[in-house]
Amino acid sequence: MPDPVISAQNLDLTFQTNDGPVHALKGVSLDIEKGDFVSFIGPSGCGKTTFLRVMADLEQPTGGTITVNGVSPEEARMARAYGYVFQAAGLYPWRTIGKNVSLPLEIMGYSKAEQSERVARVLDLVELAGFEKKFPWQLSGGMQQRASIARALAFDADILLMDEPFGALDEIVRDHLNEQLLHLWARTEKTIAFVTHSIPEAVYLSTKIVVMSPRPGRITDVIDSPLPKERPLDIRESPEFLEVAHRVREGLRAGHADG
Amino acid sequence: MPDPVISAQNLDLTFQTNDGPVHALKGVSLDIEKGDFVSFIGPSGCGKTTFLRVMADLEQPTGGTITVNGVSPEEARMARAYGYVFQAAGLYPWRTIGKNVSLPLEIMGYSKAEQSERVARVLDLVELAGFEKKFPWQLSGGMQQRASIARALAFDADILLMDEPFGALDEIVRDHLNEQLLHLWARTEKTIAFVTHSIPEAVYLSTKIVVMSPRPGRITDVIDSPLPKERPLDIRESPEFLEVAHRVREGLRAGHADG
Amino acid sequence: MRNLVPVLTVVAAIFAIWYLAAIWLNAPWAYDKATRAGVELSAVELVADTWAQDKPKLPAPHQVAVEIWDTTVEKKITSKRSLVWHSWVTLSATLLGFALGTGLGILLAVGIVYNTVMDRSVMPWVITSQTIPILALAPMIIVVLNAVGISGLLPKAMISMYLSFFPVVVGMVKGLRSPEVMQLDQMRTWNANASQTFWRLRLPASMPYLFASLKVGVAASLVGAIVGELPTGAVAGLGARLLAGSYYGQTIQIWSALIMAAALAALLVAIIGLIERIMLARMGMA
Amino acid sequence: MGWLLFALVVWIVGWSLNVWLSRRPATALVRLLMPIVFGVTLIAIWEGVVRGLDISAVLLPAPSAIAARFAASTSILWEDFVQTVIKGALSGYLLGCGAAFLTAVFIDRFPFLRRGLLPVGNFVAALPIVGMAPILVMWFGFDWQSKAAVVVVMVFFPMLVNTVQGLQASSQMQRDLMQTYAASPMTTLIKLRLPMAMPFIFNGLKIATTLALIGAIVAEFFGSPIRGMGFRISTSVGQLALDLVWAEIVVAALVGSAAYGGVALIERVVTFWHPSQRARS
Amino acid sequence: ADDVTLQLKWVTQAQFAGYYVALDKGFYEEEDLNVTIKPGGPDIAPTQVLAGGGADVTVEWMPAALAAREKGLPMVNIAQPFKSSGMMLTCRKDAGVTSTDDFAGKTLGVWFFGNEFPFLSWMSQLGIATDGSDGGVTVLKQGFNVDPILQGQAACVSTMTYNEYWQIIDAGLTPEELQVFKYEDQGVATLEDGLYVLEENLADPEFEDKMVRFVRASMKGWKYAEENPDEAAEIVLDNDASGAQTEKHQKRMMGEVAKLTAGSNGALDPADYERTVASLLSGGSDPVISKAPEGAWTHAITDKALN
Ligand SMILES: Nc1ncnc2c1ncn2[C@@H]1O[C@H](COP(=O)(O)OP(=O)(O)OP(=O)(O)O)[C@@H](O)[C@H]1O
Ligand SMILES: Nc1ncnc2c1ncn2[C@@H]1O[C@H](COP(=O)(O)OP(=O)(O)OP(=O)(O)O)[C@@H](O)[C@H]1O
Ligand SMILES: Cc1ncc(C[n+]2csc(CCO)c2C)c(N)n1
Ligand SMILES: [Mg+2]
Ligand SMILES: [Mg+2]
Repeated sequence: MPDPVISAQNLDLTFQTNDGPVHALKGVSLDIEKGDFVSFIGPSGCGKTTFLRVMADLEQPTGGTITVNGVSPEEARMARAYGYVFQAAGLYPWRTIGKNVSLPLEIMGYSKAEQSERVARVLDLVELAGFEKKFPWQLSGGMQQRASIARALAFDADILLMDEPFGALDEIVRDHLNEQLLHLWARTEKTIAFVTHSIPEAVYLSTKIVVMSPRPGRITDVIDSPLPKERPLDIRESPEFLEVAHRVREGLRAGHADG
Repeated sequence: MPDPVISAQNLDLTFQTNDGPVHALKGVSLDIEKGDFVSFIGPSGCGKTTFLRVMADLEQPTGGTITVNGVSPEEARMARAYGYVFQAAGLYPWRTIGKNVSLPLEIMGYSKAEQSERVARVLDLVELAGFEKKFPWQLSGGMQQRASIARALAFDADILLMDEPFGALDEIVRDHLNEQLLHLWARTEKTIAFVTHSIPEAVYLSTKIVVMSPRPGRITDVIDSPLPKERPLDIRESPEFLEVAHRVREGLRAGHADG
Repeated sequence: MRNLVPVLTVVAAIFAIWYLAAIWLNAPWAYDKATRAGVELSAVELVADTWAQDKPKLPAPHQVAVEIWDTTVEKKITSKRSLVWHSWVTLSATLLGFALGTGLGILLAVGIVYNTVMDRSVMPWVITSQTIPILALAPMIIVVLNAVGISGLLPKAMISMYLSFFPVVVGMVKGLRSPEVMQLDQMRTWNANASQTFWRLRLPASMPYLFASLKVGVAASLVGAIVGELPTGAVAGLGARLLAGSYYGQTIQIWSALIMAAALAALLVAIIGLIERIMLARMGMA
Repeated sequence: MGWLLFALVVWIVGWSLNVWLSRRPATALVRLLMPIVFGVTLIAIWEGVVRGLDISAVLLPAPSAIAARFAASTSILWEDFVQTVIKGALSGYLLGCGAAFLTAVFIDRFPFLRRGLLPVGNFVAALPIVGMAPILVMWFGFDWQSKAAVVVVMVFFPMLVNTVQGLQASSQMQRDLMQTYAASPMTTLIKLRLPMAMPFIFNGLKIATTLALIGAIVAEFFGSPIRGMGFRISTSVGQLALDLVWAEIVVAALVGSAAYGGVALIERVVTFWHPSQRARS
Repeated sequence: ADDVTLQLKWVTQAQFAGYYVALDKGFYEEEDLNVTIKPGGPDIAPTQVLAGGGADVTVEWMPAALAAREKGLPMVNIAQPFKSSGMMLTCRKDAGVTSTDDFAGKTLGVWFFGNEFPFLSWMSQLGIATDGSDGGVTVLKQGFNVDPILQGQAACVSTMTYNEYWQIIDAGLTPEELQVFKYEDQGVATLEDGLYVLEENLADPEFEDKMVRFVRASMKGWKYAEENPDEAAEIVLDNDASGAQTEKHQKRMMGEVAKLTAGSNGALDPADYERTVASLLSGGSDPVISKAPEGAWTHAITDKALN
């Protein structure tokens, strides 16, 4: 078996605040293999975002070790290994969709020609071809979110970190984007770490579901999904699906009860 | 059969905007009986909020008629028939939880003694006893939302209008509040109109589910729930539940396709 | 345009009050003259007199209007008696001071946003600086600058700058800090350097704040330029005009210079508003 | 040369001290200390440069000379303070802010007035105060009343605009909530819109403090009794008593900063609930 | 040509006609001088401008110059084109002032900014308190204009024979309604409008030579102005950048100013100087100067210029 893409050993992270220390992560160990789609689920404030931020070198753990592609998160960041998608689309209102997607490319010094080539390709991938010249506020919330995913895909990051990317969208749009995300993942073979609050979403998308408990944030359960790679939306009404969902819910409820 | 609490006949509502008229409601007719729990579901912008606002006399229909308790919405409002719960908790940050809940009581001229008696009772009801002296921003989102429900319950409004009250909360907290809301409804026998984006939530809570289609907002389906009044959370994995959910989803998808 | 009717109503009300106030304020002098001349004034004569005095306590609107007309349209704009010429003198100092103040304000704001030491130690003094009555200092500033060989437009512009940099600092600090943590983190995940973050994120995000401050700043600049004109020898400019008017008790001249100054300020603010609209529209932010 | 070197050394020491302080945890003490270190450094540099370059005392006195003069003239400074700050600025401030507040509450009830008055108000606010001062001195006499009038004119519009904006700050949803309670406009004002407007009102009050002081001082240039800070500043420049001029400026800066700080403190107590205040505590 | 900068005490008006005439008629040019005239104003302290190096020579009143000298700014009078003082206190008879005995309890308008010294020494000679105590006068810092007397806020205001007095007349009051007290008549006149330079500059022979030529040309200008008052007033008007002066007022002013300059050839009369110093020294509890100054004037320039 190849080395894991992300390997966390016994991670600790304590924030120093005015009200005293906050233990956001405690003894977190997890391996993510290449091509995995890992969902993180857990009650609010349990440290999901923090864990993702540690992976992306946006936060320094206060204990334990973590490697990404075999090197430190900082080196991985310098090597531009990450595409990070935040909860809100976070597009720049003063840039067109095309310009928004090419922003990381500009920063990374791609040539003009390559920029436009890549922008066209990823906008196509998220079905936004033809919207290059629009401004973000001229698009619906779902389209904005797809643009922000396109932005994270524009450069060749191996690892896609997604922090509740669909949290603000309505159920129908969300279903649709979930389907598309799965297709995309299948096509690009990226490794994805995905934070969500929704049990069906986690179960529908993932190859591996990580259930976390509230402060201090700990991993209470890691569930490998028995679902096939090919997942029509109806799969959510299948007994396998409901069983996994049930297990996730139980894990969550147990966490809530302790907290 | 007794007269309906809310009876809308062929309601129309057109907003005049700078970009021309917006048809928010078109030919909407609906009767809500005393003690009903009615959920409204539909894509964003289909007029759910607008319909609720018309019921509460916050918006004037441009056509059709509506009566509440047999009188006009305005008269019903003056008679303080409504408890309105908005999507965001909308508590006043400069008032403690206790003071927030007693705000409508102050306005309606209840005596000090009665105010504190009622505040204590409703805070107990939403399991917030002991938090009277806290400020809203010292509470979690779920607790704030419960306080705002307490505020709507503090005076004896027959009709509870709730506009996506749990939209901003995570799934576990939401499940919990759904359970509590059902208990409360069972105990107080209020009539509830409830807007949501979540199919499971609508199905779990309601005696009647109203599916709406996008602009111009129309009612496309009214589903009477076959579920019993007593509803444990597990009911959501029962076949009846899934069937109703399926029907709602189909209704919604149809709406999306037209729109 | 929705505001046209209300604005006109309010303006009409102001003119009515103005005319009445002119009667009330100028009546004593009319009576004084009449008593010394030993005549009785009828009501009509009184009103006529109060609206036509040479050096009234409060000139009637039409007197001011006539004066403005005479000194703008009727005079060659190169004439020293032309209000247009004086406005131009003041405007040039205003614009220079405004440019300097905006530059200084932005520089300070960048320093404050990027450097904690500056943030914590300089910011309180920026506030204190505005509690110093610059008008009291103006004569000294002019002299001291003169002593180091700076004269002409620049000293006036410096006072203008002192008044206009403050709103720009405050607004730009807010604006440069307006990107959310999330947007900054995003830059970090792309391994963007400080200058890329500044030019591509902080600066564009600060534009609405900048324009709001510029509107306040340009009005402050104009006040600064006018104040700066007093101690430069009251030679030329709206400030000199105000002063000369005040020195010779020419209230009509004072009021016309005042109205001109307010109109100039309104014009400058409107121009900035226009640039803002064009700019933000092109940036897709309006 | 020695003094210039001194100034340079002070600059380096002061800045390094602040750099060191900025790396400490940001306690209240550190937050207080850093601007003080910065200010003391500036003053020491000023002293060094004035002595080093031998700048004439009739152009720019050294801080030590100003301090000596300050200590020796406390009775004059106090008299001027009472005349300008207490009688002129404070009364004008209270009157101007109070009137603006009441006007704001009034025109808020009438959208017609709001739309008509605000653009006109902005135009009037653009009137340069230097021009208003001689007129108001002519109308209200040379004593403190005219200074108060200037202050009223100066603070009125910033306060009005802020208050009107603040009264609009409550969200549609919050106002709708009051509607569902069938609350009267008065009740809505007191229970919702005024508390909501407080951050804006305090913003206006803070801007007004510095304006009030400047207005009262400047108005004294255009005629005054023979006391007052503006009077003293202008006559002392004529007598080349620059040390006294600067002592008055120090008083102005102290009073201005204290007033600003005082209002900010009250703001903190009153708007304790506002996120910008919560973040700080 | 050598550059010379002259700082005036007040705005461009006929009070300074001699210098503008010299400039306009080319008298300075004849002396190979390139003169720049800087107008003054209510906020300009000519002494400070001199100290800051903003001017080589300035028009100033002697009390202010002597006070500056005591403050450590060594100013020296090099010429005195104005022989007598034009300062007066102008009162309204209907306010109850007809003699100096009537001052007690009245409000008097006084110019400050260094111009208050003659007034203060006059009052102390009359034994009238100016600090607001009982039996004294209330002093008001007069603004730029004569409004206080027109509006009855003050019983008297300070005026110059050539300027503010006529503004009162123009405003509608008649000479009969007014009671004037000329400082000359009260024996408290101090020297006005002299030319002052810094002592250290005089040590430089080149500078001295420049001043000699400057004073010579300036006096030529003054005498020309006295003889051709209307033309002089026109020249002043041409030089007024503020565009606020009127022809009528300037011609009248020139006529009055000519009366004050008439008695002087430019050289300071030591007797006038002594009288000024004595008046200032007697300034009561808070005298303008505390000891007789040394070296505050010189005839070195005028001796060379005028012979
Ligand atoms: N910068 C910080 N300083 C102090 N405490 C922090 C900081 N960031 C996060 N925390 C705290 O750490 C804990 C974990 O936060 P985190 O954002 O990772 O939770 P989460 O699981 O993403 O929650 P949510 O579902 O609400 O997004 C929380 O208690 C939070 O308050
Ligand atoms: N005050 C208004 N003026 C003009 N148009 C309005 C106004 N309020 C609502 N609308 C429009 O009316 C339509 C219905 O709005 P409404 O808020 O009722 O939708 P909704 O179903 O509640 O949507 P959501 O799920 O996003 O809350 C929308 O297109 C909206 O843009
Ligand atoms: C603020 C103020 N200060 C001084 C004077 C007095 N002054 C100095 S030079 C001169 C000549 C006038 O024609 C006069 C009057 C004034 N008027 N206003
Ligand atoms: Mg999170
Ligand atoms: Mg809605």
